[in-house]
Amino acid sequence: MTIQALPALLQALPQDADYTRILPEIVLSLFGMAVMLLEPLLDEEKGQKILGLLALVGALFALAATWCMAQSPGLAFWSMVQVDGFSIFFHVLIIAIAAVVILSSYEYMAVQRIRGGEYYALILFGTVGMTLMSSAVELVLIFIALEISSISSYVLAGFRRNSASSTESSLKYFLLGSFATAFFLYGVALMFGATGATNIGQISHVLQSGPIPLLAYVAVAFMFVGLGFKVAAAPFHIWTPDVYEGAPAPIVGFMSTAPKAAAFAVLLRIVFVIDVHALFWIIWVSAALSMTLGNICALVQDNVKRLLAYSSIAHAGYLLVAFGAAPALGTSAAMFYAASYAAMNLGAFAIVSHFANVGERYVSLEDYEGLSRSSPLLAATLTVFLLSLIGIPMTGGFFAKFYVFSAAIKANLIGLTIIGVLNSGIGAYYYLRIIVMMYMREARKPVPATPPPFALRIALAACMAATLYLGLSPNLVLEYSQDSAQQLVQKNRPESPATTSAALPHRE
Amino acid sequence: MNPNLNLWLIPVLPLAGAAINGFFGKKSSRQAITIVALFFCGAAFACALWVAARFSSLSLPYQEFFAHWIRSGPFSADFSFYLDQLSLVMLLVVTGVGFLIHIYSVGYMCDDPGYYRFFSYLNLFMFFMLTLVLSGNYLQMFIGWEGVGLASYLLIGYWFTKDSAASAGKKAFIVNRVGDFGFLIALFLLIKHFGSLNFTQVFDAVKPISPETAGVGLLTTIGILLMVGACGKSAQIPLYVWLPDAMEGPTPVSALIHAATMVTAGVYMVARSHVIFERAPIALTVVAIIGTLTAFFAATIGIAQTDIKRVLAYSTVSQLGYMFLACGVGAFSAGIFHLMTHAFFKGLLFLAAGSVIHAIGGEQDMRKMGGLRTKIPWTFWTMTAGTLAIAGIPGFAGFFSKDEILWKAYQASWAYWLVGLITAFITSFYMFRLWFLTFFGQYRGEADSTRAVHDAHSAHGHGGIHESPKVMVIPLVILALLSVIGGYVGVPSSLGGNNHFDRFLGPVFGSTLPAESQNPAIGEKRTSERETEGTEPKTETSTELMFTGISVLAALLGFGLAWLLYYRSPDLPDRIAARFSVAYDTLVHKYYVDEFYAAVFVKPLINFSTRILWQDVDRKVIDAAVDDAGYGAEHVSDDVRHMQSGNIRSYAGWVAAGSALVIAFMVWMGVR
Amino acid sequence: MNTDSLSPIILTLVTFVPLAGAMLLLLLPRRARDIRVFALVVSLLTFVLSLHLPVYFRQPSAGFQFEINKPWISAPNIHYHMGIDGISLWLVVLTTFLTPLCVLISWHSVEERVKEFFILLLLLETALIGVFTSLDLFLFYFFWEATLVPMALLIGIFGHEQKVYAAVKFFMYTMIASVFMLAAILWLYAHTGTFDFVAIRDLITSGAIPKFPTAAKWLFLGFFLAFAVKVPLFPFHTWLPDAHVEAPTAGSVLLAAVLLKMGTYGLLRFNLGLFPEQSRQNAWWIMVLAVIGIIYGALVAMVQPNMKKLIAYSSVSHLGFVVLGIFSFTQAGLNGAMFVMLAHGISTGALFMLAGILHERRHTYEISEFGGLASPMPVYAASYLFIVLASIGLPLLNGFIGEFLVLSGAFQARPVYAILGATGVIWSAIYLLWMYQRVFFGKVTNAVNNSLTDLSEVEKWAVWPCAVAALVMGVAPILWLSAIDSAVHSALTPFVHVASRMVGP
Amino acid sequence: MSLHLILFLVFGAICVAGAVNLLVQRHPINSALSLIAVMAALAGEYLLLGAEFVAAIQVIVYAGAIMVLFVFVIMLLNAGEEEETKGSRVASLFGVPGMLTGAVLMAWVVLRRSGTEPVSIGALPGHPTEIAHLLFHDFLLPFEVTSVLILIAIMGAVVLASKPEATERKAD
Amino acid sequence: MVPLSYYLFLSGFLFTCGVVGFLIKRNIITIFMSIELMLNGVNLSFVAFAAHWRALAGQVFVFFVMVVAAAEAAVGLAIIIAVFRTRETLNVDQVNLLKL
Repeated sequence: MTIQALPALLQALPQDADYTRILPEIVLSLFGMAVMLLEPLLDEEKGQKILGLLALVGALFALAATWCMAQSPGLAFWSMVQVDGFSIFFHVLIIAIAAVVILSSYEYMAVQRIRGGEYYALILFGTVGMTLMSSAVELVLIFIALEISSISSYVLAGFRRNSASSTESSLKYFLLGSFATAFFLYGVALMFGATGATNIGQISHVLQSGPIPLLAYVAVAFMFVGLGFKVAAAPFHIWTPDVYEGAPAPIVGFMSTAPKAAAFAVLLRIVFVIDVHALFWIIWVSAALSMTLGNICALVQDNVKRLLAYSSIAHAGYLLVAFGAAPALGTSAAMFYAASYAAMNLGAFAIVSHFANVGERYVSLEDYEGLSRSSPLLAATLTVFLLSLIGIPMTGGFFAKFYVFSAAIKANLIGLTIIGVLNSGIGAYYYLRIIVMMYMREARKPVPATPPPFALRIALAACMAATLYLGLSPNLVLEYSQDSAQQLVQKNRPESPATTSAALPHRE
Repeated sequence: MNPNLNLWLIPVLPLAGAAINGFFGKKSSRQAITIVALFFCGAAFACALWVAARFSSLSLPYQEFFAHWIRSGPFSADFSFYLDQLSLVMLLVVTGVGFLIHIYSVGYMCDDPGYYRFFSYLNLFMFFMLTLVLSGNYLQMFIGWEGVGLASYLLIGYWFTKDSAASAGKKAFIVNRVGDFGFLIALFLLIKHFGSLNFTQVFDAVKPISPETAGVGLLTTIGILLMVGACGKSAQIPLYVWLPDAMEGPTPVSALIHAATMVTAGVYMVARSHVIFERAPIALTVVAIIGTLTAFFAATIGIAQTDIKRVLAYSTVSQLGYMFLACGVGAFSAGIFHLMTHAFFKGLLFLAAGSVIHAIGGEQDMRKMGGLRTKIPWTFWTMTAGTLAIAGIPGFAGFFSKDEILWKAYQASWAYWLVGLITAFITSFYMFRLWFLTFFGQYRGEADSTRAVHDAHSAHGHGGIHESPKVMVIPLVILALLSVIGGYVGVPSSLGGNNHFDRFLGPVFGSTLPAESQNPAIGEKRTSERETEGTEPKTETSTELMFTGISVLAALLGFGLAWLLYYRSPDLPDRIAARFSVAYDTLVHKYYVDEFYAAVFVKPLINFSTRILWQDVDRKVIDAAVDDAGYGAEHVSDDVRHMQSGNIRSYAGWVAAGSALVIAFMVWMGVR
Repeated sequence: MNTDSLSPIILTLVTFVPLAGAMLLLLLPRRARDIRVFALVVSLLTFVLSLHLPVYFRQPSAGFQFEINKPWISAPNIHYHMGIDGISLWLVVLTTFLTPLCVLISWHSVEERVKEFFILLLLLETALIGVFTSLDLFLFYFFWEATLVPMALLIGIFGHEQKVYAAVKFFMYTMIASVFMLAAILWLYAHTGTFDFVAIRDLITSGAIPKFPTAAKWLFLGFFLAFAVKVPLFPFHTWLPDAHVEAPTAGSVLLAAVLLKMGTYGLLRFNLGLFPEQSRQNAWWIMVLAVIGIIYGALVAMVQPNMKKLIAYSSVSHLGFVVLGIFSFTQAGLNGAMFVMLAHGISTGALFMLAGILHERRHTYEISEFGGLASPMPVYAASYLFIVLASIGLPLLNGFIGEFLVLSGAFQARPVYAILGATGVIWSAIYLLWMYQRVFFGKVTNAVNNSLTDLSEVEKWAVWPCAVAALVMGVAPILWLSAIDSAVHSALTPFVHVASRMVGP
Repeated sequence: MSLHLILFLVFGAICVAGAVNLLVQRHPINSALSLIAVMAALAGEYLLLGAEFVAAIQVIVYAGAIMVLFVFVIMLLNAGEEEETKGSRVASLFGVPGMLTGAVLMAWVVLRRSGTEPVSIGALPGHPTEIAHLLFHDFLLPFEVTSVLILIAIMGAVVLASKPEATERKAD
Repeated sequence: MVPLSYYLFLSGFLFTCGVVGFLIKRNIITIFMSIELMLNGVNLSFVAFAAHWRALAGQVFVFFVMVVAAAEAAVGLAIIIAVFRTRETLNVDQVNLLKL
């Protein structure tokens, strides 16, 4: 290189702003590495807490970094990532989830006697992948990020490696996940083939500037299979119950919220930015199927984790309903839903993991009998989360559902809305079963109930606060999600200002 | 224009008494209770007398508004009071007889533990009855109407530990409700078509309507429905069944409610609605027929009863039939006249019967009485007066009123008259039967009345047969006097009187029909009545006299037969009963009407409700459908979750199949 | 507006004072007595506050009063819009009136988990008042669903043997039905951009909503289904007996007295208010169901061996009257329906209290277990009789006024229905008096019953206010009717032509 | 028929044969060897498409490193011939036919696709410099992020494959 | 010259073989190899399209896929080892503890 080439080279180097725009990821990675490096140096027993604390601090710093990131919206690294309201929203959400999971893992790790250096590091690294998914606008990066989040999840699912069920869940997750990833990848390849581009913006531009090639349809189909798998939408939901049942409880809380939120973020970009109308009916059917199958199967489950797994399928279905709606409304509804689902589901799983005890022995419904007596406050807290999952007013779950269905009805999706509301009615039953067990039955066998430790209390308080906040005063979050949804939809399609609801293929 | 009479005081006074006794009676002394009860009832009577004294100076009908009750849009029903000749008569009868019976009760109930309760109920009854009588609209009348039913329920079931009493009370209430159903529908019709329930407004609206002669018109429907209500309250066919059972109540109650006042409410109501009935000849005919039939059937049942109170009860039903017959033929004033005299003599008979029962320690079966003439002379003599009055022996109150009814009935149709006449004969017969069985012959009861009886008298300190205390005898005497002289206020002109009573009520029942559209039948009668008042043709008078003779003859025949069977040869009745066992059994079992109702209405209804509605429809169909939906969902759930076989390859198979579908659909979309 | 300074916030206060009380209760130590007293104070305070409403209610006005309308959530245009008219006014007062009584009746009967019980009770009160005061459809649905949880928990935790089944059935049944209403509400929002009841009503009246004529039929049904289950109208009633039998006394009281009224209130406010045309078209079969409900409920009640079930089925019958009245579209019918709601609230509430008192002593509701109770418990028997009489519609007590008006209104509209419905007058006497006879009359057959104690002071304080209310409502219904009348009049304005068409011969 | 096509067909045939053999073989080692054959042949196809650098990496990384890992694990676990178990009807009833349908559809789509023009060796500037430019400039971020991925993979492999410690075993 | 569609056919064939292998093979390791086969098929598409569009991005993508495949292989085989340790089997049909 000559000296003359230096200015050009300097220009070719990433700018400060580029780094700012991935600051949270950098922070997370650094802390992840710090945890990893620190682990061998610390005492086995006492070190756990310090590592966890470090990870938590990392997550909190990442949140702060997100704030920094939010100050400079725009593209970075040559159109690899885009910082906009949408990605900020998901950054905050995912990092917050990670923080809560870390908090609720302290006790779990101690009780299960799992050494935690890699555990916390994996959570942080996984978070990097997920946050990147939400801000990436390049399929390559999306793919890598997706893999980061997936692989860390595979490992985390198998973290109780002595337990047959945990390793099995890990294996199932891994095999099927890779299987689905291959589909996604094939979709990407076909999309590349159809448009010659791997950047979402470019793809969108190409597709909208002319007739959409047939290959693009197929490509979207493949990508949908991959992402549908990640978000556990029917008929690609089938792995969920097994994996959730076997995986460590806090990790299930994590898996059912953060990677899902990230995958939904990607799906939102693909559906609404690339804007393939043809997906409409697939989403319709998938949403209806997810809701119905999830709810129906959950009715007779006796394992709480499995039950919540099915419920998460159903919730994915509700969320998918938003995808059928008009872009701006649908996106904001989906964002809001993801957030409130995260709050309530994390809370529920935090309590489940607390009760699970050594070797996850107490996870069947029977074990929840009479819990309201032995630990009333925890039972009450869990009840609030369950009510939120049912969708009872004053909780975030109610609002989320309400908002999604409201968006759907606005798009005239009456059939889907009816299916949805009916499902939310039916779905109440199995959540109610847990409440019934806790409040309306007396314990028949002794289930050890210890008071929750401080960290878990913080985690629960955070989830509770979020659930109630979203249920009582959702204004701020709603407005934010609406603004960012508006940005997302508008910015990428300056040439088609009209919303697509009119252009959508024949809706009811 | 009119002075303010404060009529509201009259019903409210007994109410206050009821409230005071009801709330504080439990802890008060008996004396205090007595004073309160008698004072408030007596005060009401005094007020009534005061009103009667000022009556002549009023312009009638006198109306008094008290307060709004219900208002809904244009419709309104108020607490208002309405006073005319008819209500004055009722007012005096109710308060007067009521007061007497209150006095009587003090003696009769003196040992009952629920003394305060009894007087509270009794006062409550007075309140409702007076409300009924004085009300200025149908709805307020309905308050009283239902209220007396309530009081009746409470008093019949006064000895609630006795199952039969409790059942009887319930039966009375429910049967009355059946009647009220008709009443209510009538009220709805009135509201719908006249927009009001006020007597004046309704009648003013009805007056221009010409009589309906054919078909079931509006007024006919209203009339018949009102009659249904009256049937319930006044124990007419087919709703009379409750009254005999009501004898489970204490005897003063039977006298007051189930003889003198409440049961006549139906008659009062029909008379009050005469403006409507006059325009609904079919409804009137229905009233007359029901009245006639009831009079006859009840009387026949009375022949075979052995319970002294039951005989009187059937007699009451029968006499009420007379009153309806009178109303049915348009002789409303005759009906009211009979109502009044009946209140006197039937009240007397019941009280006397109570005295008898009191005397022999609670026994009510006449077969176990006999020869009481000398032991309880006051009771005997007063009872005799009552019996003579009801049997229609000339000179006694019942004679005049019954005779008038029969005469008016004849003018409408000879059939009414004939049945009425036979009834009169039977009445005379069973009343004298009662008289002979109770007071003559040998005492057939156990010498020592130690047996447990249901009256409160079981704990009665004084054993042996004894005359009642003065407090009971005095009302008896007063009523006996009234039974003797009460009829002279309305001596028909044919018998030399000038029928003050009829004239007094004249302004109320005077023809309201528009002259040009008079119903021939009623019109004629009206004409004849008017003639009767003035210079009546000789022939009419002589015919009337002849009929009077015939009815007197019938009464005497009845007496004779009773004398023959129950005094002269007391074993004869048994033989007759054996000979005609079917007929006799039928009579003893009251034509099996109760059994019929039980078999046709009560049991099937309960079975239907239990088996079909509850067990089948509710549980096996509706609820099962709900539950099955739940179970169905669980079944589906159980099936569907087999998708989750646990096998990774199967899962991959689902994913592959699903993606094939997605791809296929997308290809189709792309091609399209 | 000549009201005092409290008026603008009074509805907020009345609605949320119980909630605040519940929150404070959460912090109170678990001493049962303190908790009871506190709950009583809170509920009484609410009652006193709620009295502000009728006192300052401007009688002739038919519009909404004490309105408060503040934006709550901007994005879906949700307002914190509350207000009452003559229809909701009394339902609010009914709720606040009954809650202290519920506290009292639970004074001794709830011994375990006292804190939870009263928290749930107060939460329920807030939700119930909210239902009646909301004028924003979203807010309405919000409170509507919010009533479910405390009620289900009250049944499920404090209930009897089959409590879980009953609680779940109650919850699921009403939940599934009400989601249809949610769908309908969402449709309205999607096509009007507002949740405001008044605004939507005006838009509908002016015909400004596109596609409304085609959708209205389904919207009507959506609302109707939710309300019909809540009422409960035949054949959606089977959750009621189960829920009632298993619920604790206070739960039964509020369930019968107020929760069911949510359904009829909804029918009146929303089905009639928003869809007059559809209401008219569907009235005939709804009235048929109502009449079936009246007769069927009564007949089934008659043969129930269980006292609480009997009362529960009697509710089905009584609520049939309400629906009959509402869908007669006559002034009298609607006035009567409103009045039956209130009267039924008082008298059936009291009946459940009385049944609960018996249960507290004998732990059973089986009628055959009792007999002759009038001897050991005279005051109780007298109170019971009084309430029974109110319930069977004795004039001068509250039941009569409403039934009479309903039936006369229905008679003006459809005589045959009214005649059939009027047989309810007979049935109610039969089943209640029969039950009364079996329980109270006769000799004491079951020796245990001899030692039963009469009403305690606390129980008297719980029951007697109901009796007094029943009497006052029966004697001076005008106090209630005057406010109801004008509200009903304006509710009926869209139906004037309907009514005039129907009144003919 | 050009040489190009012949080479394509030859490599393609090896690919197809290898893939089919992978399915047919019962012993995992045989399958692994078939896979290696497929990968090697694919490297040839990449060459034909002018992607020399990719071809090289394919051989080194894929056929070399990754497959060695496979073989190593097969050896480690001493995996024998697979048993015939009737595990899944769904896979054979729905999965396979479904996938085959999908494949046919795909083939049809590819056939329908217009504007396919032939390409040949060297037709594309696949020079490492240019690839490097892309990789370290345009795709810098994904490239760097890959390090996180690899870190996770290492960590995960260590965590999962290491022998559980005594304390953990006790806990379960 | 070779038409693009030939490459795509070959790529599709490999992908399909991978899927079918996943569905029919019993040995976990073989199944995993089937996934690798699928990825290889995808890679061929990438390279072919890269040639078609004259865009090197496709080739770069292949590198990333390879890295991912390597990472997956590492983790996947570790998981397989862990499963084998707890189950003593590599038959996928016998790894069905979690179901229904």
